[in-house]
Amino acid sequence: MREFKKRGLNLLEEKGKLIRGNGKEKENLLEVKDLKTYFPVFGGVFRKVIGYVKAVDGVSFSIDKGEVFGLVGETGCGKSTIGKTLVRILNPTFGDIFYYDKVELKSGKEQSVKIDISKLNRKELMPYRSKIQMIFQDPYSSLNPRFTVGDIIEEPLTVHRGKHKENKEIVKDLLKKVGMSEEHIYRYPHEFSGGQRQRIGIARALSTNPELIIADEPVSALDVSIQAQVINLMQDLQDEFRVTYIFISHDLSVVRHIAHRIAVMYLGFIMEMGPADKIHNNPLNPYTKVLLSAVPRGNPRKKAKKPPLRGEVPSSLHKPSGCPFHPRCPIAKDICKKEDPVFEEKERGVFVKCHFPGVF
Amino acid sequence: MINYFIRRILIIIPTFLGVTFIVFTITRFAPGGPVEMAILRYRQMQMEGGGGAMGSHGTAISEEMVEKLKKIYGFDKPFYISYLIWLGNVVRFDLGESYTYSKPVWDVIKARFPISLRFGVAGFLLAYLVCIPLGVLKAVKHGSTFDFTSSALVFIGYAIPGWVAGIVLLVLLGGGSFLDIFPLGGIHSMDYETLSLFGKFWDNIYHMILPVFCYTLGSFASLTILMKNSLIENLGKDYVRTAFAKGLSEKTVIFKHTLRNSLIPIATGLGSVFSIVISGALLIEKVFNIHGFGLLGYNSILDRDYPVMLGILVFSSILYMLGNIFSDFLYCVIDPRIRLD
Amino acid sequence: MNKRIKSFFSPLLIKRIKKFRSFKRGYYSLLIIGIAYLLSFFAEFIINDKALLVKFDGKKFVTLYSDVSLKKFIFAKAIETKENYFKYKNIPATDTLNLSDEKFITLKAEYERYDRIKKDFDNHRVLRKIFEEQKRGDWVILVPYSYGPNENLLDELGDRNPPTGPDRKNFLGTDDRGRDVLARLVYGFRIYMTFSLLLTLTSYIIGIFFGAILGYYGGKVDFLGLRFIEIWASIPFLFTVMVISSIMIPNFTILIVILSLFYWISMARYIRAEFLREKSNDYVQAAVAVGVSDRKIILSHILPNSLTPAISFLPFTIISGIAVLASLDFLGFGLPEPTPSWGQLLSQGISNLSSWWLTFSPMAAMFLTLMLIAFIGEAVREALDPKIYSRMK
Amino acid sequence: MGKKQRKELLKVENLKTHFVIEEQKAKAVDGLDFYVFEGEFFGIVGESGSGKSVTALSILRLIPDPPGKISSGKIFFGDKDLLGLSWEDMRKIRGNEISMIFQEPMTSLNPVFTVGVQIMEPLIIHRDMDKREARAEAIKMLKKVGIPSPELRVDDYPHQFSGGMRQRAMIAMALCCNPSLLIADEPTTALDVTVQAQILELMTEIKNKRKESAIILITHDLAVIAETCDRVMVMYCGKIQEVASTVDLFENPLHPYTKGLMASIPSLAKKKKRLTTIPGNVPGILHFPPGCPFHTRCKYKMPVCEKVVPELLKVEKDHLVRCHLYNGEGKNR
Repeated sequence: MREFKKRGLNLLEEKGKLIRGNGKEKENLLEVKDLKTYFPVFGGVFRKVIGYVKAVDGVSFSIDKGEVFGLVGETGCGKSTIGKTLVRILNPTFGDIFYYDKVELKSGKEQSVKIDISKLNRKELMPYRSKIQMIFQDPYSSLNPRFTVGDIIEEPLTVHRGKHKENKEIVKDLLKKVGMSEEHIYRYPHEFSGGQRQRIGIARALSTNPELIIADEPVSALDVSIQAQVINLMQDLQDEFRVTYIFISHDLSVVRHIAHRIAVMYLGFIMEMGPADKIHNNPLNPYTKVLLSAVPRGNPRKKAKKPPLRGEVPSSLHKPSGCPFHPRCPIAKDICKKEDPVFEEKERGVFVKCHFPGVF
Repeated sequence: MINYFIRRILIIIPTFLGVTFIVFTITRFAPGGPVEMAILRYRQMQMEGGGGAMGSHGTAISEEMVEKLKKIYGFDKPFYISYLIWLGNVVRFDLGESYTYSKPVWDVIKARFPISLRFGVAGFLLAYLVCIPLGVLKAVKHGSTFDFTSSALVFIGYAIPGWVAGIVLLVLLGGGSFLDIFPLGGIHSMDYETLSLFGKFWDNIYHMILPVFCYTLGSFASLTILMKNSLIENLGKDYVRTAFAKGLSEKTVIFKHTLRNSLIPIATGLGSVFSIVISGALLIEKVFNIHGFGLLGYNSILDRDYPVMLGILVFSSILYMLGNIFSDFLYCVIDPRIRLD
Repeated sequence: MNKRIKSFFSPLLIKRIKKFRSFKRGYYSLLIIGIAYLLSFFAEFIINDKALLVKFDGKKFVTLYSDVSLKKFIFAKAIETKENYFKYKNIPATDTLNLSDEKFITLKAEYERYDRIKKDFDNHRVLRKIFEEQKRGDWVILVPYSYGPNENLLDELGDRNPPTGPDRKNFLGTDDRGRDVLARLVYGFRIYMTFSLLLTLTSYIIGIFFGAILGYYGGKVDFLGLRFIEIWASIPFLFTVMVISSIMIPNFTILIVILSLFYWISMARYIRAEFLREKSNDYVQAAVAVGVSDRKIILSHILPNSLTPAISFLPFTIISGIAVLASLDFLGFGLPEPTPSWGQLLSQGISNLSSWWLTFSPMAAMFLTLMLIAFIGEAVREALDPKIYSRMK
Repeated sequence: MGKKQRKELLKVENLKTHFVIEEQKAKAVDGLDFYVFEGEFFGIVGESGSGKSVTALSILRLIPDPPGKISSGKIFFGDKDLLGLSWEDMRKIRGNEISMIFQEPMTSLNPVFTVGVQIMEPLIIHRDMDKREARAEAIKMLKKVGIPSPELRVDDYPHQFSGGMRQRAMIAMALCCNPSLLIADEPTTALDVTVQAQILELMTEIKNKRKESAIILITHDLAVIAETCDRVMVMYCGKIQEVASTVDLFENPLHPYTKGLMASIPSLAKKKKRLTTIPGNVPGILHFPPGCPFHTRCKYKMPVCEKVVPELLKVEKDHLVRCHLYNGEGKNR
């Protein structure tokens, strides 16, 4: 209790339980408020900061327990930066990341608390490092080539629980859970295929029994026939371990398949956020629509209709004024050039950042 | 980009201060400095004059005398004050006066500089002229007999430092124990002044052959291997495949597309021509008795001629840093991707 | 279970070692130089002015590394016999000394014998000769080539002035102080190799330490560190070493310290770059996300992965260590006299150009050593960083 | 499409390309037989190690040697056997009659030359243009592939282009000599979906404009094939598994691998609770299974599959499949 006292502590009056749209009681797990992650750009004779790459530029969302939250967008939209900021590999420039946690009071009662993990220092952060885990995109670079599979999966355990004899058993168990065999424990990553390595990565993420897993493009580097295996595995594990996922991907079809809610990002902003079906069937933001229509359908008789989409994603160092999408937007008006639209709830549970939602 | 180079040039200042301060401090606290040397000389003079009747220990040097000497050599003030005075003079391009030559340091250095430059640049150019084609040829003919046999040369380059080769050459060809083809050293023959114009020209070349060979040997191995590896590495790049797919001939692919890319690491080494002229040269200058920059520095250390020593330091460190900047500049010229900030 | 060692000997490394062994030239070079270096520690058994074993007055002395006990024994004996002799000579009872007195003769002979031995006991070759002359059953077992590296042979050269050329006694001749060149070469090898290995070790440790810190932490630490390195690298290195050497007479340790002060820079730069690159790999980020401590990330995650390519520099660093020591010795700023040194021989070579053996022997020794190491270097480089050479054909 | 007999532009017979990896022989392409018609948009689809890229490189004889080698086969382009041509004759075909674009437009362009210079090169060597003409033509090509203000961008270096523009420049370079066959090796894999859509559209447009010439598109993404190609070849472990017209393949896939592949892709259109999967892993290039290479993952596996490599059977007109299921006794399943 004492260690939380310093910073980022909020006691919750209402136990953190909120009533969500469909009337079901849902429990909040994570709440991100106006998160900004900037990277300074140096220049001039004295290498002063002359600007920022605003990778994440004011993003707010919240996640419920047991939910799969999909973050989707093109290269450089800041989706991976959000993931890395949430696990504090990167430090946020501004904003709050509230994590809903329970602590035991002296009286023995459990008390719900809301911790701003963006303000914690290294030591205070440690308990949350075991509660929030990450799965990385590249199954080749994300496993240390000089560690055995066993060592890789065991490392989080030793960091958070110390060295125990049972650790080996846990590791073996995890290997079986992710569909590998326990003999693999003494092998090295390079002896495995991409799909198997990604399973090892998943086992590592599960080892500390986390509540939240941030999966950063977990299937993008895999072969088509392996992608489905890994997606299924992740779904199975969610049922079994009751974890919450933030699923980051550039592939709309994959996100649509696995996620309950989707946030579409562009140039560091969330352009549209809402339930997966809603986003897919009736996107309100023109960018979402454009993105959806660009995805090949996989049906030779019904080829995708290509809406007029101009140019490519601009660099996030020199963002357009007003709405970030206006230079490419098919329905851009004058106001879009001047005013940055507010990200707000346009329908129940659907948040949009657009001056003319649903027009296109 | 301009900002980068302005910054690099500005950084010379603190670096220069740091370097000179370190060396200046060392010289100030070193035993056997010029004051002591002067006292020693004075004693020897007395010994010779006085016939040594009393023995050397007897001649005491008065305190005043020591103070006077200290004043002459500027050792009467704390070292940091002396440093500032010295620095102030350096800024006004006054490097002081040499103890041994009794001439301004600037003049001493000026006289030696062209000599070092001539040998250094000749050796350097020769190295590049030999190593780049050799490296390219070795890469193109990788695995052939030519590659294999020329590797022997490369290993000799690794195994014999240039100055050692110099001594061996002198023994072999310089009239040591065997043939007497080349001069023992120096830069001119004794009768240089009496020679005809062509005679003078040939005399210069004649004296340069062995030393320049040794200079070249110094960077021979690493440069050749660098060139070879760089070219081989670039031959495996995707753009080479594209070039072939366009229907370019192998010659064009290698000499137009790949060579320029693989020269990038080589070019960065060009900047070191500045410092090679100075630091790498000392040993060869000593072997061939060339009174250049390196030998001047060496003798100044032996003689505790601090003004000359520091003067050389000023030059060599500035040239080193300029050389690095020059390397960066070349890097930018060859590789359009590089935008230094 | 040492995890560090286990992780170092991963199958990858074993594969690389196998690959290295497949480059015969480099592999045999490693064997030769390794065995030669190992043997050089037993050089005293082969080339040495000290005897292997001395039997004297029925006692046996092991004199290979130190003949102090023999010396003590001889001196004690010498003093004893001298005392006895003088005591007897000066006995007041007898007015006139009877020169044919048997006891007197024995005592005198004893005294003279020990006095003779005492005078030349340092030179075990002479000692052997004396023993043979005296025919008292004493003997000396010499090593096969019984000239020491620092032993002055002026007496034995007779009227020849050093440097003398190679002959049947001194295979590679003597240097300008009448010392055996072969002995100096062999002991020089030991000193040069040890020096260079230690120099490489210290500069690697310092370089890896600084490089790892700069590369891992980046930002301001990196910026300041780089400025410092820049200043340090701008100091003309040979020049400064000479300045320092001219101030304090350097010994082995001081020279290593001074040289490592400059030698670490290139390693630090290299390791820094490796760390910067390696750090961006996801496995490091994964370790950060899990909360592994910095120390552990640096030591057990990044370092083993960035060290392998650094090893390919090792042979070439050793080469340059040997070359630098030789050049410092050559200039007279290296190891102090009378340390056996190749560079010092070369500097004698240039002052005595007609004594070709003074140049050729150290040159050949250096050439062989450096060449073998270069072969090793070539093989290591090929094994660690294989350059795939392919052509479109 | 056309019922009448079309002319074969490219005919590959029993192509085998091997690689030597760690002293082992990897059969990257193992006995390939296929043809491409004039004016066709032909797709090759497969996962990593299926040999699709090696096939493309073999056609242009751009297999790096060592470690690779085309060990046997014939590749007829028109009436010439490409594998029998001299290096010099082959050179005249590359970039002129057959050209190629690659997956990574960043590394595939030479960083030290301007885009213009690189587009001009094939024009100068194959069309005997002088520099001025070639430059004018290069600008024209850049305009054709949709690069804004090409007069200025022609002097830019590749790194000044965005990913999509680089790929456009690559296409311009490949098309400038008006080749009759364009091979595109994963041209959109490194690009974002929106840019991918643009590039695919550009390629379809090009194909429609140039009736006589063909395009071979290599990709791992079946959906991209559906979007563009007329006919598809599915590869697995260096062998052709199924060849059919795109519509046929998507509506009536025969090979268990093709079926599995299609079922395992999450669809944007219809949401499934769970994806169907192909069990097991894609075999590494050194560990291709004997017999039918897919038998280790196939749910219809029969004993014969482990030993005998099935023939490429003609099941329907223009629909070929390599599977024991369609061979004699298995046919009724």
